[in-house]
Amino acid sequence: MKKVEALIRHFKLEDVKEALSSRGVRGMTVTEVRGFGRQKGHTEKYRGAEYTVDFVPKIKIEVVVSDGDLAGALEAITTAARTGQVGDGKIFVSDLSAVVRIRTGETGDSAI
Amino acid sequence: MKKVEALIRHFKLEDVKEALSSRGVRGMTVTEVRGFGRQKGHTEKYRGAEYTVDFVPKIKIEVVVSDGDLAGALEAITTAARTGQVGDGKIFVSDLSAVVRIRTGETGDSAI
Amino acid sequence: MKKVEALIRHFKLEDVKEALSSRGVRGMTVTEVRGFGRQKGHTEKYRGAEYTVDFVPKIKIEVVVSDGDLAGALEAITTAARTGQVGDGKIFVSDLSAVVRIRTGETGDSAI
Amino acid sequence: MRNLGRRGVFLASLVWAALLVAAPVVAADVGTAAAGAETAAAADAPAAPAGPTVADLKIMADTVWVLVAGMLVFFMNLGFGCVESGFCREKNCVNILSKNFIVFAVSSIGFWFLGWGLMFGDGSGFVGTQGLWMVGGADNSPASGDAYSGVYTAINWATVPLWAKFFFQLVFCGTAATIVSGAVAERIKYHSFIVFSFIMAICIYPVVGHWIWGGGWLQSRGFVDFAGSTQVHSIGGWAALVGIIILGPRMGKYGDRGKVNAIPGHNLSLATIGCFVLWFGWFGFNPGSTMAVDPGAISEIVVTTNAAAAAGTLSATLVAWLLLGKPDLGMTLNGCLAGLVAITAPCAFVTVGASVIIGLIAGALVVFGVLFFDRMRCDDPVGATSVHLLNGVFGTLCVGLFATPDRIGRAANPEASAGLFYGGGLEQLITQLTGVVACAGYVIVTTVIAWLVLKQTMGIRVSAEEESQGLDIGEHGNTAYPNFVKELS
Amino acid sequence: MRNLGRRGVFLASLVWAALLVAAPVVAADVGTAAAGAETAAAADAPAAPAGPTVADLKIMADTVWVLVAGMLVFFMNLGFGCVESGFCREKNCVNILSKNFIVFAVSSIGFWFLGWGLMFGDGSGFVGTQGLWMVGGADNSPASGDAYSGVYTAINWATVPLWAKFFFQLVFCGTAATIVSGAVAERIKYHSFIVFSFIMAICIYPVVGHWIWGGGWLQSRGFVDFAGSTQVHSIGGWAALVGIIILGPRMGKYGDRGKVNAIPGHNLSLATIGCFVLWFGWFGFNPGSTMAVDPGAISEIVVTTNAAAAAGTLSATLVAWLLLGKPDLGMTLNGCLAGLVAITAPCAFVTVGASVIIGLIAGALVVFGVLFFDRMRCDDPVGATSVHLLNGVFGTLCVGLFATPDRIGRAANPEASAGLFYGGGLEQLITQLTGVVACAGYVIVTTVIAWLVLKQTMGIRVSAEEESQGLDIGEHGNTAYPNFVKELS
Amino acid sequence: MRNLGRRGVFLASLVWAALLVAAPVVAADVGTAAAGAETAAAADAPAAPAGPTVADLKIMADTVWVLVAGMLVFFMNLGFGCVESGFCREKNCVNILSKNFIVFAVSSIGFWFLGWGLMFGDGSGFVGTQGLWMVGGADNSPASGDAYSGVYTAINWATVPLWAKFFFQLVFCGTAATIVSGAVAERIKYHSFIVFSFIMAICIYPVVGHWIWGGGWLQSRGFVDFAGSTQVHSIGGWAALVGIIILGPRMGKYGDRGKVNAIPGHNLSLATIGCFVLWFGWFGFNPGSTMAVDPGAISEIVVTTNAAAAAGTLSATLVAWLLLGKPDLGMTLNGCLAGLVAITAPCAFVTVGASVIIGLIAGALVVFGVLFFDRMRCDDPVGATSVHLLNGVFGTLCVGLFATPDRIGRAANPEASAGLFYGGGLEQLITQLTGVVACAGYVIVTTVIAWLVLKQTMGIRVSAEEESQGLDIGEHGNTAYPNFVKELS
Ligand SMILES: Nc1ncnc2c1ncn2[C@@H]1O[C@H](COP(=O)(O)OP(=O)(O)O)[C@@H](O)[C@H]1O
Ligand SMILES: Nc1ncnc2c1ncn2[C@@H]1O[C@H](COP(=O)(O)OP(=O)(O)O)[C@@H](O)[C@H]1O
Ligand SMILES: Nc1ncnc2c1ncn2[C@@H]1O[C@H](COP(=O)(O)OP(=O)(O)O)[C@@H](O)[C@H]1O
Repeated sequence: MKKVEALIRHFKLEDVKEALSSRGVRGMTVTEVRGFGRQKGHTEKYRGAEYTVDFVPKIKIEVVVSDGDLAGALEAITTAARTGQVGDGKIFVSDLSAVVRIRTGETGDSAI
Repeated sequence: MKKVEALIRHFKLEDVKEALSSRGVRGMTVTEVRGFGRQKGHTEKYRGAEYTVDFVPKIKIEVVVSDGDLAGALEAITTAARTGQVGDGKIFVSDLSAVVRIRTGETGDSAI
Repeated sequence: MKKVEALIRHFKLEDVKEALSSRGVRGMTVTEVRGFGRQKGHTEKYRGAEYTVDFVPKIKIEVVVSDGDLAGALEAITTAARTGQVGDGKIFVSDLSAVVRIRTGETGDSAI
Repeated sequence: MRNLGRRGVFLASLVWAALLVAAPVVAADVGTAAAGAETAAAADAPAAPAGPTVADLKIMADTVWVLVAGMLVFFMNLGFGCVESGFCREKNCVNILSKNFIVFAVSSIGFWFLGWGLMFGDGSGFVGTQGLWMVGGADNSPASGDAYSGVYTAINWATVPLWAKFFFQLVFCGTAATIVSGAVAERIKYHSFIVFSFIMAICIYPVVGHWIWGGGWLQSRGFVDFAGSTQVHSIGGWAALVGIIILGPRMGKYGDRGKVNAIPGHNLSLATIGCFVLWFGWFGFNPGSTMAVDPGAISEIVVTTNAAAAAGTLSATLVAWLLLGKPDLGMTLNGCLAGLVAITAPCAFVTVGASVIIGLIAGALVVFGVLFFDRMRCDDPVGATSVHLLNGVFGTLCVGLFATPDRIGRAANPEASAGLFYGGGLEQLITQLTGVVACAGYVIVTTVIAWLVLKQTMGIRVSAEEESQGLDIGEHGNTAYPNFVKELS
Repeated sequence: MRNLGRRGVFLASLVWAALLVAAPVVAADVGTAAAGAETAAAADAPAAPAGPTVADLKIMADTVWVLVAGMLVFFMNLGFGCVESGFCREKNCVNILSKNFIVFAVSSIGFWFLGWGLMFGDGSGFVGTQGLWMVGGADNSPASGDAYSGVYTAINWATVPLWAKFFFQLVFCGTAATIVSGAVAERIKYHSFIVFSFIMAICIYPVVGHWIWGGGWLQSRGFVDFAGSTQVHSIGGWAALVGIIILGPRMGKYGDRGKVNAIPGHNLSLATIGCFVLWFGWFGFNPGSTMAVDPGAISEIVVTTNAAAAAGTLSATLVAWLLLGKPDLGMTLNGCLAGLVAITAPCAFVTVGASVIIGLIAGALVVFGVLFFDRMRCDDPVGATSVHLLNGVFGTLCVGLFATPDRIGRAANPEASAGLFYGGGLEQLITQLTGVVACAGYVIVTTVIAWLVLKQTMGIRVSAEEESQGLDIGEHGNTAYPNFVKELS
Repeated sequence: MRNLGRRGVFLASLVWAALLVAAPVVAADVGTAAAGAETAAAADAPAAPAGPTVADLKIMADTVWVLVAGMLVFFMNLGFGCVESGFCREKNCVNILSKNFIVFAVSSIGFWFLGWGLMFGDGSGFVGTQGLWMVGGADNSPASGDAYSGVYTAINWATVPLWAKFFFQLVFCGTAATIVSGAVAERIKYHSFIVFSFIMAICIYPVVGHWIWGGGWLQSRGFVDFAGSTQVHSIGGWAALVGIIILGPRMGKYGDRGKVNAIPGHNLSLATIGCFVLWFGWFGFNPGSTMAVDPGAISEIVVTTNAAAAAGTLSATLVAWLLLGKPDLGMTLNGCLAGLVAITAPCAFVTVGASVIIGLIAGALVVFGVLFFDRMRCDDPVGATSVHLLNGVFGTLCVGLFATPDRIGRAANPEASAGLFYGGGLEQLITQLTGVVACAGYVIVTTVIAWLVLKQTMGIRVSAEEESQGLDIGEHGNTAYPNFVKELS
């Protein structure tokens, strides 16, 4: 099983969710994060003093898929989250050694 | 060393923490996340327009344990977090190649 | 490629960002988390009833680097985040099997 | 669900139709009655260019004062809304705001419809029986005293028009109902609360009101409650306490072996704003209760009110600091309110020095009260019982302790006498105690019935699941701060 | 950027220099005019120790009342600020707060500079032409009626000093401009909004004001709008509607096939606070519009105002509950405001019973209004059109429906007659309708021109990118709740 | 910890016992004194039915006005609380709210206990020496002028009861102390701040007050400060500045090489609410300072006050826009307050035109002030020095610049003359300057001593660790928005 972590733009979350769902992904976890990268932050003013907000708001999606579904998930995310502008985000894939569904105790692919 | 990531319900955090502590786990990291899965979200109304909140609030716990402690940790979490209702959550386990304690520079199991 | 996850103190974020940048790291992702560990929380009072806040606010940094940059990144973080007091945090390193840049579809080291 | 919807719409249409039919009737009805009531004033209007008389000017001054004071008391609704929502959790915030908003609307309609009549209509010592409906009785206010002719005799001493009297009394009634809101928060069903408030406004508050201010038996015996420590605060407090006990504590509030878990409110800025607003509004509540511009009295009452609030603030802070180790802001705020509640009954009858002492004691009382009620497992999220009930009772008794001989005349009650510490003996104290007990009895009995009937019929407590998820989603389908959606859009 | 900065500073210096040169002139100018206006009052001052006359006392009472009522209306700016920012998203919060804060400053200067003169200066039936600039015309207020000599004849019935009249009228003007703010929120450019507000205060509001309250043609025909359902609310509403249409909806508000997406506001506590403050402020708005302490009238108006607000609250809650399945807090709040807007024109002319009915209808209207405007794809984030426009029109017509024969005299307009339901026939209703249409026409035409000119010149809508990121960063370089930075420092 | 607790409780019992013993004595004491003071008023009460005289009616009107104005000023505490907590970080929010809440309680007790006596008691040109304790001197107010007999002669011109005078003066004293709160925020120890406030209320504010309003030497020389640009604002400002310097800047505020780091406040909605409330409250502050219903004067003062606020708002926004590139909301708010502070001294003496100019200058001043103080490394989280100190001084001087010959009479000070721009020459300007310098000197010296003594004894600054974690947990054991716990329960 693979864990796919994708950092995407806020307003792409809905699209990415749809794209994944349409490929049969039935679960995912979302976190609000801040990203630092090629996309620049912005400068704010507060009572005359300037400060730079380097970290821009991003959404992190974590999806666990069976090895066979990996390619599809990657394509779904890449397509749905792309705008072509700097800051579209990254996808990171890693291996999982075990998955457990708490409710039933099931493990492995059937727990996803 | 293994990283155990568990997605659980908010009100189970205390129980899970206790269960892990009682098995000797001395550290963990918690994040507020939103989950999408079999458990359905709810519909809210705002000035006559309906909108669905698909993502339900969940808690993500990350615990790093030595290989030997893995089984115990898994059991602790599974038992403490279970209600039997849809939405109890998942556990994902992965391998770590290194662990460092920043304060001392220790690495490996002793850094956990 | 390696994923480096570091749990650090809030006020060290700026230093760690600088240290990593100066070593050529061009991206990272930051999350606000709560940590439980040797560093103790504090007790709050609310209308006569006491309650303990066990989880202290921490910052999680995730940085993906090529295998060659790992050592440098670890050193940068360890040095910049250290105060010597309990609660300085941990670093966890894991392997990634794939990285994709959404904007361009690039994969592997060039996507970082 | 769909069927329910359809039935709902049908029901609505019915209600609506009924209203539209009833409406012109009502309007006509009231038209006549009020027209009668207004004739004097209306007749004045053309005469105005010819210049008002000195008597007219007094009426003008008194009316402005009563109305402005009433507005300040109205504004206390905002204060209660902020304090109560600030002291509750985010997941129930919409629910509390909704309750506190609608409760004044409910009181306004209920007190107009029947409450006023029961409270001030001429009748027996127990309840008013004349001019009951829609403030529709004969009345030639602002004529006062001997010149008055009408059915609201008990309040004929005030030289202001009928609607000014009504408005000032209405905002007090609204306050009593609001007190309950905070105490039963985070678990009560929205519609049951609405119905309960209606009952409060229509037949609980006004009956006691008749006894105390409407010429009833307590007033005849010399019971004195200048601005409502009993009439407003302890009544609200008893109703709240009964509600608390019948509802039971919030899930997770009390653990095994007497453990009390803290359930911190979500927003202390909101609570602090609310408390300032209440303090501000109290400057209408107490001095306004003169219902006339008596310069010496209103000036002194402003100062006694303020002094008790200040003393209560300081003493609660100090006691909490010493007792709990840190100066808890929640206790500071409750201390302020405690001082205000305690000075409400005696504000016109005591010296500024005495009001400082009353405030000091009230501030300490409230801290112990919060701890006490928690030990009794009476789960009161905002401390309404400690603030309004405990100090309402204490304040009422203070009249019997601290009233000075020269100031008790302001009660305009020949039976009233000075307090124990000012040479008046125990008499007034005993009268005050009688009043406290009698009102408690009536309110406890009626609210037990009301709550139990509601429990049996529509239910009063939300499901455990809803309570855990928060009432905002369950009862209202809203969230107060929908930040996740927001970020995404 | 740097160049821009330098140019900016240069520009600033210029503006500044101009101001400093102009200033003493202005001051001198005004000094003379106002000195004239003040002579009476100043002359009174030394005489005061000798004791005021009864006539003086009436002026004193009226002045206190008018000023206090005006302050309450001023305070409504806070109410609007809270309601509007609460109903908008966090990312635009600074922008909305800024708009609502500056709009009253702009109105203050604009209405003083020219608006007052156009509105109340003697002149034609269409607009004032005398004493135009800086309230600088001759005026011997508080002398009133026949004793009055000056150029602001239309308002000579009020026995208060000129500046009291000015202040009370100013706060009304400010309110009209504020209404627009909410409707065009989350997409309008800050500086264009400022300019638009200036135009409103200088030449849209005052002209209609002249027709209705300044002795203009509508007033002569017997059109009656006691406290401004048309003058303030529907004018603001029309300007808002035109703005909404020309600006277009917010990105993402409307989907394909008629889909309406919810864009929840970020803070319902704020919105609720705001609504309470508005309700409170309305006690200045309506009863204060007597501009004199007529005890019977102001007392009754306080009660009609309150009754309509309460009824609107209840009816909107009920209708939303039945129609949408849950008692939406946003609808409850809008219902309250709807009741208040609807009672604004008829508040002095109707019975309390009728005001309950007006409120009930208004509360239902606003719920359907919100759904209707959404279906029309008029994107109004705060419901300003449903509240102020729809109910402003409805309230104005209510005078023609519910005014009673004995109360219509309070309009002090010999042409005005009782409403349809009280035996007055259709006459007054038709007059009211004429007024509604005429004002709508004028405001629509002038604001279309204003918005289009602004669109061509400075642009009125922010870029799509800025809209998506939020106007706070784009327009102001601020964020309302900079929590991430905060946590880090 | 446990031991401490036990000791604490012991201490508390002691304090408590002492209080309870002292209390009746105090009460008795005050009882007598106040009873004396009240005899006139109390005696009036029974006579009231016989109808008030014209003189009584003036007292009634004046009393209502003074009390309502005082309540508005009281309400400014909420404004300050919101502005200051909004401009600070979340982690210090409970601390700031606590300080701003308790400071008025402290002032209330302190000013009653001794402050009033020192300020208004008859005595030398430097300080009052009679009727010092607990407002306990002889006084037959509301008798005024020649009819007055008592020991508070300096304020015998006001025809209101003693307690009305006291209340109005008290709320001013409270304001001065509150100003300090914001400037020293985010690093001062809670209990040291409480003690400092007590010192302010008891012996710093009242002494200067004696000079300016209590018949002291500055008043005798013709120094004029209508509503307190110096008496309230610059005094508070100097005390704040001294506090800032002695405390030092917050950790992380200033970097190397003159770098100024922004430390954004946590909630601009709160700050905006606060600023609206202050604007509202100022309508009590300035016009109320007539302490009598002089219709011409109070109407004009309402308008000058409002005009300066509006002009300050606009000019600060514009200057910030040009200077910093964007219209910073924080600067807009500060500009409004700057205009209000600047018009406070001259509000009764200048034309509306002049007040616009004063506001425009004040708004610009405050922007440069904020930048200037930051360059001086005076770390003032809320801009109190720029708003209150800078513009307090500027406003005081404006009397010497803009006062018109016909209005300066309102000062009721025969030595006062018109300003430079209105033909009065330099005389008044020099007097004003003298006053500014003298008050600055006294306040700087006394507060340096006070702060240093506090520093040596109880310490004034929290530990670096506590500062970094936030004062809420360290000082209060609370958090303002405990959202994590909340989510979990
Ligand atoms: N090396 C990295 N490690 C972790 N996260 C990264 C890394 N590089 C980028 N990110 C994340 O991806 C987001 C987008 O990256 P950015 O460089 O701005 O644009 P792009 O993806 O178009 O190259 C960043 O905001 C950050 O959250
Ligand atoms: N494939 C997945 N990848 C990542 N997270 C998942 C996945 N499936 C479920 N989750 C997480 O687990 C939570 C619970 O899953 P859900 O399907 O609702 O119930 P259950 O665990 O009882 O099957 C989800 O809210 C989500 O956070
Ligand atoms: N076993 C663990 N698994 C996951 N996170 C951990 C673990 N141990 C510690 N942490 C994280 O590291 C932080 C610091 O750990 P702590 O034990 O307090 O201090 P130190 O790093 O100095 O030993 C914790 O707050 C927690 O977020």
